[in-house]
Amino acid sequence: MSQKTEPILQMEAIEISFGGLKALDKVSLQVYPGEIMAIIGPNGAGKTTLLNVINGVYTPDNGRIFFDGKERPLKIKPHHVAAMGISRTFQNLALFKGMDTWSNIMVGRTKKMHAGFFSQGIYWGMSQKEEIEHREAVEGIIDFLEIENIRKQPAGMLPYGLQKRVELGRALASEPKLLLLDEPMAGMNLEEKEDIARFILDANEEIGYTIALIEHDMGVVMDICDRIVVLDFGNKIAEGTPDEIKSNPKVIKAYLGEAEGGGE
Amino acid sequence: MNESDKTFPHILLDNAQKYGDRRPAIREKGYGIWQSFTWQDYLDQVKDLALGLASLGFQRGDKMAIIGDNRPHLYWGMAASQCLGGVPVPLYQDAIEKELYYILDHSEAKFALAEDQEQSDKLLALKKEIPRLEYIIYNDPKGMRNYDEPFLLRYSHVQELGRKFGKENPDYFMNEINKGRPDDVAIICYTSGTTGNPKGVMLLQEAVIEAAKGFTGFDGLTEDEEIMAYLPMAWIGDHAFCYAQALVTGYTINCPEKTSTVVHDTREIGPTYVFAPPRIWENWLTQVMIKMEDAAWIKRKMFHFFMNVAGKVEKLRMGHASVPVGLNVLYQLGRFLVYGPLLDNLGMRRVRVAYTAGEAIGPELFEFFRSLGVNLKQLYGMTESMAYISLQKDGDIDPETVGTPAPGVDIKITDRGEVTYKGPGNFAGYYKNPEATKETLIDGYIQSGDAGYITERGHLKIIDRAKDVSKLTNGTLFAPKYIENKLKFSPFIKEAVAHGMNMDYVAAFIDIDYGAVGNWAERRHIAYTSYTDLAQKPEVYDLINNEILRVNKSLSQDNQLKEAQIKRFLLLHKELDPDDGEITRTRKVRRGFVAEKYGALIDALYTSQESVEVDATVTYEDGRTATMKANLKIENAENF
Amino acid sequence: MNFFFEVLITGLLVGIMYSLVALGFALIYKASDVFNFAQGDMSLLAGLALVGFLTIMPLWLALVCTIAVMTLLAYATVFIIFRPLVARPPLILFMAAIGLAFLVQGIGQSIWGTDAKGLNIGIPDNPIILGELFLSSFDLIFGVVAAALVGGLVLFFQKTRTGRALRAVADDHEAALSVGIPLLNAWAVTWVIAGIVATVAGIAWGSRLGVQFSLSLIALKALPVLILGGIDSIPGAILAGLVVGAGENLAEVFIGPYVGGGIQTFFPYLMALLFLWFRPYGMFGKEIIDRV
Amino acid sequence: MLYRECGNFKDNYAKDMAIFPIPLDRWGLGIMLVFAFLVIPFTASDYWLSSIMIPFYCFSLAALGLNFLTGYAGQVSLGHAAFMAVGAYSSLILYGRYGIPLVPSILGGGIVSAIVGSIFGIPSLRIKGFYLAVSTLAAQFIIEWVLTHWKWVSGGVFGTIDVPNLYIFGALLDTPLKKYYLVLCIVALMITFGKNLVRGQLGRNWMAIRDMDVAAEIIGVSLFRYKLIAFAVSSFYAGVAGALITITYYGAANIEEFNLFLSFHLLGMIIIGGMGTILGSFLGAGFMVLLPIFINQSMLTFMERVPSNLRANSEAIVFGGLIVFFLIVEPYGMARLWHTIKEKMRLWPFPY
Repeated sequence: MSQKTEPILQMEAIEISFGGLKALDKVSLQVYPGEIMAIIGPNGAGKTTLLNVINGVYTPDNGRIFFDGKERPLKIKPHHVAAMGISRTFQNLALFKGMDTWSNIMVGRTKKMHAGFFSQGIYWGMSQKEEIEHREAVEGIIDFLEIENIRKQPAGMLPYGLQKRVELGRALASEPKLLLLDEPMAGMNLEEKEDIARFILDANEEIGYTIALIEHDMGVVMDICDRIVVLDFGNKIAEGTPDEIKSNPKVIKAYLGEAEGGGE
Repeated sequence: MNESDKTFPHILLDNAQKYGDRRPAIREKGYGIWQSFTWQDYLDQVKDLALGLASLGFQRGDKMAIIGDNRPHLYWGMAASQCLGGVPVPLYQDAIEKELYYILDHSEAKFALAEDQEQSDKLLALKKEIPRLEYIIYNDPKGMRNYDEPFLLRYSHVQELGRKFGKENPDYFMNEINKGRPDDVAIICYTSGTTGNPKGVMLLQEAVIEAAKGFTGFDGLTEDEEIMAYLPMAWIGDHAFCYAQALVTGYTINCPEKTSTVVHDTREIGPTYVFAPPRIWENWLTQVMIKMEDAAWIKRKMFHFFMNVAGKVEKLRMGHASVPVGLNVLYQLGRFLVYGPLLDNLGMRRVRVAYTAGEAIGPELFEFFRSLGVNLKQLYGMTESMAYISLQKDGDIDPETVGTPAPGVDIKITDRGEVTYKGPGNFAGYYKNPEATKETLIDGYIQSGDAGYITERGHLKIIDRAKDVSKLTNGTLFAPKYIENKLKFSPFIKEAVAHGMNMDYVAAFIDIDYGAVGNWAERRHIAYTSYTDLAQKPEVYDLINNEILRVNKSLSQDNQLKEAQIKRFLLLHKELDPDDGEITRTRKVRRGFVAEKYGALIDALYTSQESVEVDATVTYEDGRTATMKANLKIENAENF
Repeated sequence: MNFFFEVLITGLLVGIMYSLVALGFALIYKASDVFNFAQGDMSLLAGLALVGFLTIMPLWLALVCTIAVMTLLAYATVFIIFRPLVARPPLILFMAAIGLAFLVQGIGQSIWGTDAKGLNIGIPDNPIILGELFLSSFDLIFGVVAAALVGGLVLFFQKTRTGRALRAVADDHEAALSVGIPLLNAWAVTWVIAGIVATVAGIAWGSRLGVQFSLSLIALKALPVLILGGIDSIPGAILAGLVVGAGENLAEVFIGPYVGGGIQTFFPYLMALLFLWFRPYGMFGKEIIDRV
Repeated sequence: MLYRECGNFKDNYAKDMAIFPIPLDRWGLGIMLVFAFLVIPFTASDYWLSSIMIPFYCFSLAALGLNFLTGYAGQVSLGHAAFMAVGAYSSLILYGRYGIPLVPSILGGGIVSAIVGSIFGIPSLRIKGFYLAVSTLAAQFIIEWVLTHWKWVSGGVFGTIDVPNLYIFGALLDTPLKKYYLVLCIVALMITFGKNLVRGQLGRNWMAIRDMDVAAEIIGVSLFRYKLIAFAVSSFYAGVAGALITITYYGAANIEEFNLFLSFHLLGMIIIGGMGTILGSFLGAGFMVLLPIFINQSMLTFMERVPSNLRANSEAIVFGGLIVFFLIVEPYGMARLWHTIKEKMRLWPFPY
């Protein structure tokens, strides 16, 4: 977490509205290389919208986005964003259910595979070499996430927690410069949460990934994140280290109503 | 160099020269495929590691503790320490800190080789109390990035050091190997023993090599064998089969990916040579039975029909009688429909030789696998003999005995009926324990502690531990283990403890097999919350009672033992657990301990009480303890 | 200019028929997410049944019996085919509807025969002269009937309890379930209504072209209408029907001669495709925002 | 039961990723190939060769094409028969009018079809589901219209081109046997090619789009590119199939053979055979080719007194009924049934 370095992702005054409703109102934020940053906020605060803007799923009405030192057009195809080096997991399970685990992860490497159409059709030369090469990389991820025993099982049949893990694997497979995780621990039990937290930390510390994540479990967020950005009703209300956030009156106020209602 | 002067490092050099990169020495399932290491790889790995150890100050005679699941790197660690004239001391990977402490301290290990973070953590926790332990080397770096202890080194880093050291000292490796003598200690294996502290069995290079040669010559093993390395490395059996014999014969060992994938990985490899203690064979049988119970009605019928056929055929074969044509036709059909596919699923279709050892095996269990067509044989061995005492010859199989003395072994039965033996694999003594050595090794003969006799066919028959064999008050011979093994043939019974020494009748504790009985209960819609709850269900008692009837019936056919039928039994509220000291890590019942701990239960078995309350302490995996209260039913079983 | 209006009005009157068929699609789609490819075959079945019944009974009874057949079909379809398919992907439901189309057509023709039959329920087909325009009385009458049916349906959905319940189901299956509306029954009622709509369409087209296999193809005419209107929009279906009817008639007459004729078969599709490019969800269809 | 997998281990990825990693499957395939290349040609009658086997292979190929698009990439097409027609007409134009050799003409027909297919696939980038289905229906009508109304296409006679004498490498392709081999060779090669495509990155990207298109695009799969490739490959296969069946079976390119109902039948083939599997294309095509024959035979032999109406419509009823049946009971079709049987055999005698 070195604030002095250039941010890998910089968003300036992003605005987007749906049907007159402002989902994001002049939100600016930076993600620095090598950090784990959390985006938190009550439901409907615009967290997922923010990720969708980063991914190019939504085109913001206003603002500027810089990635990896270059300005990026606001309207952009999501797969071009992926090619720039941003990868992502989803709030609701978004695995390719009809494919097995390793194929799912393999799809994550699609931007790195270049064998031509005919080469693939005859499965000779470059295509075979490439398949094997990337299979090796995928096996590395399978080993990293400890999902060896489900390697060849259809993803749709896996229990929820494992599906989330495979999804993380799929995102890691592209070796992204920035990894976006949308509620990676939603709906998990304590043990599964601990596992995922460990993988996130390992990915950050051992492999050196930059990670921005949305998460509701404050305990986990405070434990593993270097920096936190708080959104409320489409506005950024706070930003800082976990300790700063904990004592920020605005954050406490935004969360108080929720906390009394039993959280999310 | 003279054959008989060779040590394992020499044999490794020979293999590397003979097979080079042409034959795999070790495979390890990893990253989805079987990563293969040739004999040349084996040597290179060992060399780099050995030189690395040398650069860290490993001296001749130093001990290196080795702990972890079966991994090529750990086998290489054994070879590397032997290259430097050191002694590997393998440890059980599931041992708790207290046990590890004793062995690490007693063996004076200077180096420790750990598989991964889990094992390293255990060693690190003990490091403060064992200052003699200088370096801990770990193989799998996962999760180790935040460890900055200077004495904690990564395996590949040590090899790096070794390559550098090798460049500076090009002859060092060969010189050290050539300093090796056949009477060097090759390994110290700690036996868990059913009483007292573990004892360090010192085995010399020549003993280990000769025993291995004895084995491979006996069964005509070749370099083409495939074997699974999945049993604890600290167990003498694994050392004999996956290290010693593999080096001597040049065959390939295969390390499964994880403990949980052994079954699957075994099926892939299809080993030709299998070695397992009875409890593993039992597990396999239980798996077969559970799955068949879930099969469709017609498949189940077919299975039982053909198993019946196979049983008949096997009885005839064992008695060297000819099989009638009709039965043979059925057997061949069964081979296509049942035995073949079953063995294929178990990964045993290619098995040429299979051994069971470490414990007596129930005859029914033994015959089950033989009748399927597995060449399963019994061998009798001990750590003190490099697992080499007696073996069953092909075509001379008797389920009740452990075969004839192995080549070069002399067996004598003492007046008290104890088996003693002298053979090439005999040990050199217990490490730092001359008294125990003196007690065990008398005139070159090892006192086995087992009661047994030689049958008229010349086979050795083991009855039980000598100290356990006793009589009932009516004078009937009481051999608890014999009865227990019969009980354990049932897929529903995991462990059993028979009582009867100087008593009027035989009574038993039964440990149900949680998996098998749980499955059985679920299919009958019997709800249960825990092991204890399940064990106390009346339906489960009925189930087990049936199994006991079967055993009683079988006992009633033996003139010597028919008075020793089980009269009363109870189902224990917990599984006997090595962590609680009730059984050893090799799952032998520690009778004295059990008798003491469950005295009240035993007493109740010899009254007419219908139940007994128990107040038991259990140790959790993290070391915490808790007390539970349970009311255990006692039931009577019919005798024949 | 008069000629133009004649063509236009003829087109519009045909268009009302399209609207009718498209309405059947839209109703079922809205209620059960099924893109009912069998809508045309239902019209065929209704026509076949009516012709069959007319040979042995008076018109009113034949109509009652025909509607009974359609009701039976609706219930059988919902409870035999679509009940096991609840919650399957829309693509699967669509394919099931294709299967249903073959079934309905095969069964209908097995019972009442494959040969073309005339259908005359006594509606005169005389030329009517309105000012300087020549129109068919038959077309006009059916135009009025169709318009009345459409109006009736709108009232039914707006004003009656059942209608409102059906709309609730259409809007949110789960919410409807939670307030106690049995989903499958609601579907079945919708299918019955679609069956009645199909019957009217079947009579209209059958009287004109004869009751025969090609009647089932009017469904294909209705598809571009649906696209233009938006699959799930009832007003869209009505409006688009008119646009398509008028458009194809005008195109055939004014453009056809220059390109070789016969463009009526695909001109509506071309219109729909062009339109789709600019509005992927039709005139009134709901835009679906991809949520991830 | 028959499977013997013990000892079949892989020590490198090339072996692990082979097309048929299980030895018995390789044997099975070998036997099938021997059957197709050596046994059938010399035992089957000319009627069987030309009226059953050839259409079976051609429809398999067309169904496979549709399967790429629908079963793998998840895009429906109701205009696939028209793409077959494009292949048929254009290959005959290439061969008959421009004198291009036979095999290149056939492939050329496929390429023209692929281009046309891609054009009609463009809407798939904007629209989904039924909207897309309807727009492919437009392809069917527009292509039908073009082929019947543009004189240039048929060279005078509306909508029909007769197949001239066919020469391949100078030899006259006259007997059913020779035609059988031509079809079989092309089909076998294209099936292999297709199998490799679907088990590689292209196939994975298609399935990703099918299963969750938004996620696929965010992960890096270009929907534009892969949907268009799906349309192109799919139409190419359909086009070649159309060309082959025309020159070896129909004898003339006639739009009537490629009407909307064939499009539905192709869809039915992959539903009944199995969506998203190569095998399913064969099973479905085989089923659809044999079904009418089977129905006719059984009606004639067993049920003399079946009403003629029912006889005429039984095919539609059985076809429609089976589509519904498979969708309800086994949405992945006969191929999945086969797969289930295979898995049972592998586990035999265990249930799991």
